[in-house]
Amino acid sequence: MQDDDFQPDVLSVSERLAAEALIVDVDGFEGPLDLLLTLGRTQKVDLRKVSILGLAEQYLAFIEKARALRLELAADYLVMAAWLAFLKSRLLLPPDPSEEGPSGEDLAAHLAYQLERLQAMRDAAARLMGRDQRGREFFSRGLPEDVVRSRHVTYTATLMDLMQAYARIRTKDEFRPFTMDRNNLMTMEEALDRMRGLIGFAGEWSDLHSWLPEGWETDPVRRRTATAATFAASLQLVKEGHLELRQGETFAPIQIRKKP
Amino acid sequence: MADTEETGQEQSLFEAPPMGEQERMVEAVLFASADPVTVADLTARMPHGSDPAEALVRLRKRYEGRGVRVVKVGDAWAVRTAPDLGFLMHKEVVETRKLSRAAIETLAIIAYHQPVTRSEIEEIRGVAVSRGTVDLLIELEWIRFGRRRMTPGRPVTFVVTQGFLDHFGLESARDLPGLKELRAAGLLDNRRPPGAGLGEDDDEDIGDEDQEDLFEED
Amino acid sequence: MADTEETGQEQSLFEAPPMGEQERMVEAVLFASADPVTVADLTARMPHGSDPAEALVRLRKRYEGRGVRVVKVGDAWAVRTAPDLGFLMHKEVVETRKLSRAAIETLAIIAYHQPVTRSEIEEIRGVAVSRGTVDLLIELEWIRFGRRRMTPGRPVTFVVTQGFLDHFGLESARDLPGLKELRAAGLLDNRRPPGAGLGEDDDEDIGDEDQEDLFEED
Repeated sequence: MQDDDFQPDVLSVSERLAAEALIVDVDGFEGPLDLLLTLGRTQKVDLRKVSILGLAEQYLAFIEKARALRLELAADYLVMAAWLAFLKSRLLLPPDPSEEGPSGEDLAAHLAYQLERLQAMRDAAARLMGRDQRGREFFSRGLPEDVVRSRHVTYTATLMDLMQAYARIRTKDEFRPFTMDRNNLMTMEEALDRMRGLIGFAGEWSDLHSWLPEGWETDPVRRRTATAATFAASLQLVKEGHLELRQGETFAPIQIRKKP
Repeated sequence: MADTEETGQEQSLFEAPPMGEQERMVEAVLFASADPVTVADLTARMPHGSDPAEALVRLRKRYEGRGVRVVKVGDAWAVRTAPDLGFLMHKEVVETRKLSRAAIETLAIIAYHQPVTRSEIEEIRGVAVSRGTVDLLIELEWIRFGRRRMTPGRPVTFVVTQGFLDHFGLESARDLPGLKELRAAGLLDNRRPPGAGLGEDDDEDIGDEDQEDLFEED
Repeated sequence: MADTEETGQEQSLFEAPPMGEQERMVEAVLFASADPVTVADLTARMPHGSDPAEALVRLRKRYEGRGVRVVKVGDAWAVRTAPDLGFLMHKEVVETRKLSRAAIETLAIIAYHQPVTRSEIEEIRGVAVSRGTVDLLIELEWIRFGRRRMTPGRPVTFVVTQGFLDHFGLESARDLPGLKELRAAGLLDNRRPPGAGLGEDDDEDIGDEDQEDLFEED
């Protein structure tokens, strides 16, 4: 950009043009970090020595201008602006010993690190893409020799095929009525609905097991789930004051009756 | 690149590249071409003043007795495996077919849910699993029988094999990405029936316009 | 009984082919294949007792300075044309769509930081990894899923593939340009923002360990 330092207050013509170019370019930035990196480069120093305070001011000035020009800014730009304003105040004010958390210097150092790391990765990416590439600078055998045809058949599938197949099945699943899996499962809600309808007939003490729904008493899996659901439902009904529950001793049969 | 370009252009004004260099060029072109290459084609590609016919004679001599040879095919030239080594190519020659949808789905369910019984696979897929599908996957050595399930009937279970992990470049079946990750990677078609319930995926509303960003026009 | 005995003897008595012959075999197999071939694959295809690793060393030397070269790609080997002759090959160049900046940066971050999670990539780039970027890189077979990170949520990680190494002419991920300098400068550390939760530090440790695995082994 230009040689002298970026000064948000007194702008030369060229500086103002540069700043406007930046602002017009706002869509070209990949988020606040990218913008900060670009601003950092205008300071014309090694990224390690970049002035984070100066950078924060440049960024805030940028945001102000963008707002003045009524440019739509994504939320993360505003979040960054708020954070940089906070950082700026921390860097300017003497440290408050009673305050918790990392110091302004720590935060600034980390931001500088992030910028340097992003720049390093961009340079690395450029170097990578600048390498000789297969199919561009060097080539593999143009006519691989898959000689002798044997009737041997193999099947192939890629990891993508596999994952897509699984995703396909699972998305289908998401729309399936959940109860289809529950042939052998009774929920407490189901038992409760059933008990509420039957409760009027429970004038005398009767064994809880006699309250299991028909068809659920023989199969062990179904009996277990029905027993648990019915028991839980009767506890709920006791809590609601509709039912009484008793048991002679540990492991003795549990009996219920309608609360008189 | 810059070097050769310079060499190429400069040479064309003055003299052809040295024969050794021409030999290298012919060697590279014959190797990379999908079809046999004629002398005329070589002349057109190589720097002005080159003598590909002579380079071919030398290259052919150089490859005498080697594992590959420079051979004439009609009026063109190509690199071919030495005939006595044809037996080495045997392994390369297998007909590959894509796995059927039923097979890949069954395989995916086994990979994600192993150990899993046949009836569990059927429950997840919603259709019966044919015998041939399981047989094929076993024959490919991608699945094998696991321990029997300790439930009535003691059904056998299926698990994936080391061969499966090798084929799909996985360290372990647990490294397979979950649903959320599949969705995040864009592998999951998000089209839903209208009015379908809200799932765990509502955070993934990154628009499709991002896709456009992937390629720049050049 | 006598038969098996004989087979056993035959195996041990049968001498491996002379090294010159083994070199021819390796040459033939590498030339025939478009993709890199592993030493294990060579061993399986060559006669019992062969030493393809040694044959490869010799073959590589033989092709030094020629129009094609024997190159190492991860734990496999391939024949590739010399890069300085690329100018002869415009006929072979397949025009590929230009990758976006986002895709290129994501690829570089995965290569230099592998194994790396999606959220780490986002931390470095400062923006969300768009859907489709990862998808595209997987489709190009330049990246794949690596081991899950042993941190809460067990996020999947991404690593680069042999196809990536092949495409960019790298012997291994350790040969990435500038890797040592970047590491020495601390730019490949998984440094967390100051004041970040303690739990994240474990993450860092494991990440580094994995990275050692990937880069240091020989």
